[in-house]
Amino acid sequence: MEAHSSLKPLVAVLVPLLASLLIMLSGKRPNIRELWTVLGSVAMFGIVFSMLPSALGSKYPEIVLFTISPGIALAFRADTAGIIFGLSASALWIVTSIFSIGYMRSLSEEKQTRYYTCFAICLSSAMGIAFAANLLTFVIFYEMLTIATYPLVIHKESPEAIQAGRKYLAYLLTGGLVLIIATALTYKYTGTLDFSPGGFLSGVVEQHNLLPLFVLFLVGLGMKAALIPFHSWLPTAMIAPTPVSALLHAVAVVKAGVFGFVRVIGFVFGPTLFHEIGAGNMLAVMASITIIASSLLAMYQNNLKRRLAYSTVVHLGYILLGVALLSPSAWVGGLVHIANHAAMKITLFFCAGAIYVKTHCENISELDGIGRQMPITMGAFALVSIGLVGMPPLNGFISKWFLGQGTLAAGEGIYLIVLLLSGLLNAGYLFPIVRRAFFAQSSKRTKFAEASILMLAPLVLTALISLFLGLVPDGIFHFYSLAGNVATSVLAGAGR
Amino acid sequence: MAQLPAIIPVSLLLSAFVAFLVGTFSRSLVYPITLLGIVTALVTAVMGLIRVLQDGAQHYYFGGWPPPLGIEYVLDHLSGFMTVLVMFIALLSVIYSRRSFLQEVPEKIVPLYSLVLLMLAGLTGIILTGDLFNLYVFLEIASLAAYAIMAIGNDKAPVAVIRYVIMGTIGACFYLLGVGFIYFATGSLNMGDVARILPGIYGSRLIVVAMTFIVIGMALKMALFPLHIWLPDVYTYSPSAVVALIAPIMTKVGAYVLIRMLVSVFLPNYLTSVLPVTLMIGWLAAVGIVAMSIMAIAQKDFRRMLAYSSVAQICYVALGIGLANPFGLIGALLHILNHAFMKGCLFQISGGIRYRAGLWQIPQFAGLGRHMRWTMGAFTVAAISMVGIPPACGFFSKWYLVLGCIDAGNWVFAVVVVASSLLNAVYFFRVLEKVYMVPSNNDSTVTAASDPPGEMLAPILVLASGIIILGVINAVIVTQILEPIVSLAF
Amino acid sequence: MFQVLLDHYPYYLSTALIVIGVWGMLAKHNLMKKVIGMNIFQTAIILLFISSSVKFGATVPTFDPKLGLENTALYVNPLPHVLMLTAIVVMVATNGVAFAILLLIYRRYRTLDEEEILRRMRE
Amino acid sequence: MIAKYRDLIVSLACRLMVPFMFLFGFYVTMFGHYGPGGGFQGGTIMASGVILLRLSLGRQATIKKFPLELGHIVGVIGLLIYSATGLISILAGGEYLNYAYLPIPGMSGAERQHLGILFVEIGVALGVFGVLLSIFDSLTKEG
Repeated sequence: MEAHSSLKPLVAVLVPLLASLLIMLSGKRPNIRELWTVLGSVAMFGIVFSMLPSALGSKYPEIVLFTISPGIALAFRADTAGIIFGLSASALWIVTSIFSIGYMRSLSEEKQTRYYTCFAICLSSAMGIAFAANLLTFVIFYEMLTIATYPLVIHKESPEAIQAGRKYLAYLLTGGLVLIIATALTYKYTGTLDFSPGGFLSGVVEQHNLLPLFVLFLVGLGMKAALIPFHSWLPTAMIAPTPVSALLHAVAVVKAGVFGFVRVIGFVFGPTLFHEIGAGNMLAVMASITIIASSLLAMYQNNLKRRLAYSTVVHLGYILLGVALLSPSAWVGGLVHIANHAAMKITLFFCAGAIYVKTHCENISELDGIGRQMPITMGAFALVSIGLVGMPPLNGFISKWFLGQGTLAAGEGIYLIVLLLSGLLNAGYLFPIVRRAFFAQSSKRTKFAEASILMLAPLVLTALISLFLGLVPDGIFHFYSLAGNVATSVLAGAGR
Repeated sequence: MAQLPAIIPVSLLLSAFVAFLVGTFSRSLVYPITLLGIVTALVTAVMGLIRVLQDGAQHYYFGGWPPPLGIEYVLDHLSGFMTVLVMFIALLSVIYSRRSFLQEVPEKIVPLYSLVLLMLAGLTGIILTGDLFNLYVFLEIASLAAYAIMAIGNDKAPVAVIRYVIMGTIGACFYLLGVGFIYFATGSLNMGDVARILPGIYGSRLIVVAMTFIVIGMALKMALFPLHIWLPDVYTYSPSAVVALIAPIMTKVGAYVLIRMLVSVFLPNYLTSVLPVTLMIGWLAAVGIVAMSIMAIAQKDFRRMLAYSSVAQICYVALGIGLANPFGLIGALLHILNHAFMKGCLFQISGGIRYRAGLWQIPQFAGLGRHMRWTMGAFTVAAISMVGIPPACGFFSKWYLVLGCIDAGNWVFAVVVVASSLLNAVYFFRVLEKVYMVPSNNDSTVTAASDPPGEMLAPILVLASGIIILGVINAVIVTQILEPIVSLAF
Repeated sequence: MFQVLLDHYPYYLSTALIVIGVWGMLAKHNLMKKVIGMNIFQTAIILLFISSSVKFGATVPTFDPKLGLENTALYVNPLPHVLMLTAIVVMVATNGVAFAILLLIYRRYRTLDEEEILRRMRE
Repeated sequence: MIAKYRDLIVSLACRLMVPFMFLFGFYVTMFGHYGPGGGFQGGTIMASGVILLRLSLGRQATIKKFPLELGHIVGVIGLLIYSATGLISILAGGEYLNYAYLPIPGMSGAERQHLGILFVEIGVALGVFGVLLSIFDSLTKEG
């Protein structure tokens, strides 16, 4: 692993922060305010994208700022794993900000300045999480993300929203605090917190101390990753405006939890140690339970966004399963799925948002026949549903293919069955929506048009990205090569 | 330059007398004199701290008599750190206080400011002195001045304060008894001298008794649970600017004395080998953190909520002391600093709300976020810091405390420190929800409210930004100032 | 046994006074009595200090040409006395503040009974 | 609040005693560094003289000779004398209250120390006198 000093990772964190400041200052002029949002997102994407070539060449841009605790510096390093997360989040922020403008204007929501400001801070924290070079930096941004998301969750300011906000805080703050204990404990055992591929715990710590430590990490990160039984805040938080659910609750926040698992397993414990203490099986079993149980739960949801939320929980389970299995292709599958699922799920949420803006319908039972009135929206929805189920030619197929290979490579065929079963279940909760939209007769509804171009374009774009990533898995963003890179560096000599 | 340790308290003392004398003739001159005295002391304190960082501890012999005969003032890392902190907070609070006093108690400005100066002289004296009995005298000077300025409140203030007087006097007398026993055992009152003699007579029962008395006395002064009962009433009923001045620093100085006793008089070795008093402090603090946080949740009165929260936070400091290991002590010292900023900010905000809207009941705060933007922005920062979210400074003191708990292998303490963050979150987010989410019921007091005048807003904002800055630069403070203190002790 | 008691009687007396003082401060309902208890407490501590430095057959610790400086046993240790002088001043000041506050309370509530005052404060 | 005590013997005796109390107070103050005594004690004795007058002759009769502000002002002046003595020795290059540095011409260090302590004692005496008097006055103020 080579590293060279570069300001880029820091800039990636600071750009959205600066954008948030500018947004706050230009709160009175909506056009300028939203210009800053878009500019910020484009700038951030540009910076992250410019780090891609060096990351592919395994030359990581790195910057060490100042010490924040004796022996631990605030440091950023854009390694391959970080680039996967950072790239998917920053690319999708562009489309989400455009969608947000359309969404917020159509609904003429209040307090838009606060909304855009917090959104930008969230993205800044997400970048911090992606590029954190050690566990403490990671924790700091992890906590910031929790707090910055809170105003977005309670954006509606209705009693239910406040209630949801309380639940959100209760879960995520607890998670963060457990994570702090776990971090402190790691620091005590090793005296260092720097991420290094293959882990830094092995050989330093007595074996019997490690499983409790991992359980602490599991609780701390599992809260954010919405692992069952810590998942219930996510459906509740769907009361937030749809763009928030789209970017944060499908990409930035929950993926931060999952990404934390990647960091902890690959860069703190190290695969060998992780397997030896039996944590791999534990996590894999939990992930499987999460996949199956929340697929079943998703079927019972009538509220569209809640159903999508449960679907998110399912797919987070996929990623965790891949990470827990510790075989190279499972890691590739899991990491690629971070990006793939992001592109797909954000499309579905955009569709839900577009429908809500036009019809004010939130429930699936009210969607009869809407496909004929909003053909493009629902077309995208249908296309992406196929991808989520795991069928070609969408990117969902790619990640599932690697995951499946990974289960076999790890010699744990049982998880292949879980994957296949959940594919069926995915179909079971997504296709009925499509069927209703296109084939059921609407009884009462008047004519609706498609949503405005500001909303339509992003969702079509993300659907096309999903398709593109399915056809050319290594195109433009090189997610496949990146994931392969991570898998080889982490699992070198340790893979099963 | 060698005079630095003396100039700090003397300039305050002198300006207290001058302010009083001039105040009898011209009331408007009192405030500038007060400000001048405090700025002089602050500048001297900063210079002193810089000098300590460069050259190490400074010793100053009063009247030219070297110890153990004379009274010695010691400006080392610990006292330099504390004086700068106390004077900085005092400066901001005094700037803040003018408008508030003019509104709440206009006719008592002259004695009020003289007493404030006298109290600050007492506090800096406590911090700087290297003599056990001199410390008692300054402790009482500071306390008496504090009693007097706190009693100038509404009708309920004197009743609250008389309890403080009684509890505080018990505390001071216990301290005096403890000092007496140390004197009987060692024949000296100089801290350095006593620390040299004590290890030879660790077995003596007198020392055990002295230690117990001093710890109990200081626990009373710093309002350590369960000896905190005087505090909530006092903080609730006193004039808001007075509380904004006293709450951040008064109890901290009690904690400082405890740390000073453990670090430079009894030495940690004694605590671990002879009398595990720190463990007792730690457990009391742990119970206190949880109990007082829950009490804070139960309060409707904003000031009272902050008061209970103060007790809980001082228990963090006590917990750090109780851990008696390097990380724990760093956590305690850092929390003294951080909490002074946070509570100073919060009490000033509460005073600002009272100044503009005349409100202190949380349910009436609905909708204030719209009308007092900057104030409430600062409140958000302070609240986030209290909960312990990075990059605000509250996170870092908790981080060191957790490290200390884990070092000590005490899981209960670690869980308490962490879980109490959640309790803090409950009572602060409750207010935040009220302020920002709940629409105002068109109450005229709320809709007419606006940010307090610049003179009051500026200190609030300085403290709020200080909270973030302290969080970012905490490592500098820890490595430059706190680690030398800790390395002396352990 | 009896001799030990006799030898140390000032300590037992001052301990008894301390206990009385604390009891007065904690158990009495009348605020004035609490302050008096505080006084007793402080006085007891002063007595304790002073009695510890009693030295029979010695004189005031100012230089006396007739006694000279050779034999320090002829002078009393001045330190406890000086300290207690300061403590007395502190005590006087504390009393002054306490009485002033009591006056404030009395003018506002017309009573010094703690229960009664607390009852009225709650109203 | 305090009225004249209606007994001739008492008031006369008090009036007779007070000058002597002042004198004794002054003596105790000045003698402080030769024997038992000093500023605290002397100031207290002097203050008790005024308080005795206030109690026996009533507030109204004494307020002309000893006005209510007297306590504050004398007290502060006393404390200022004390602090100034200390400050002068700082300015002259010594430690606070190191009288050997007092800039008094034609004296040896020991003599300066001798004199310096006297200044401080006088300051303390005035301070204690003023403070005790003002405590008494503010406690007996008509409410």
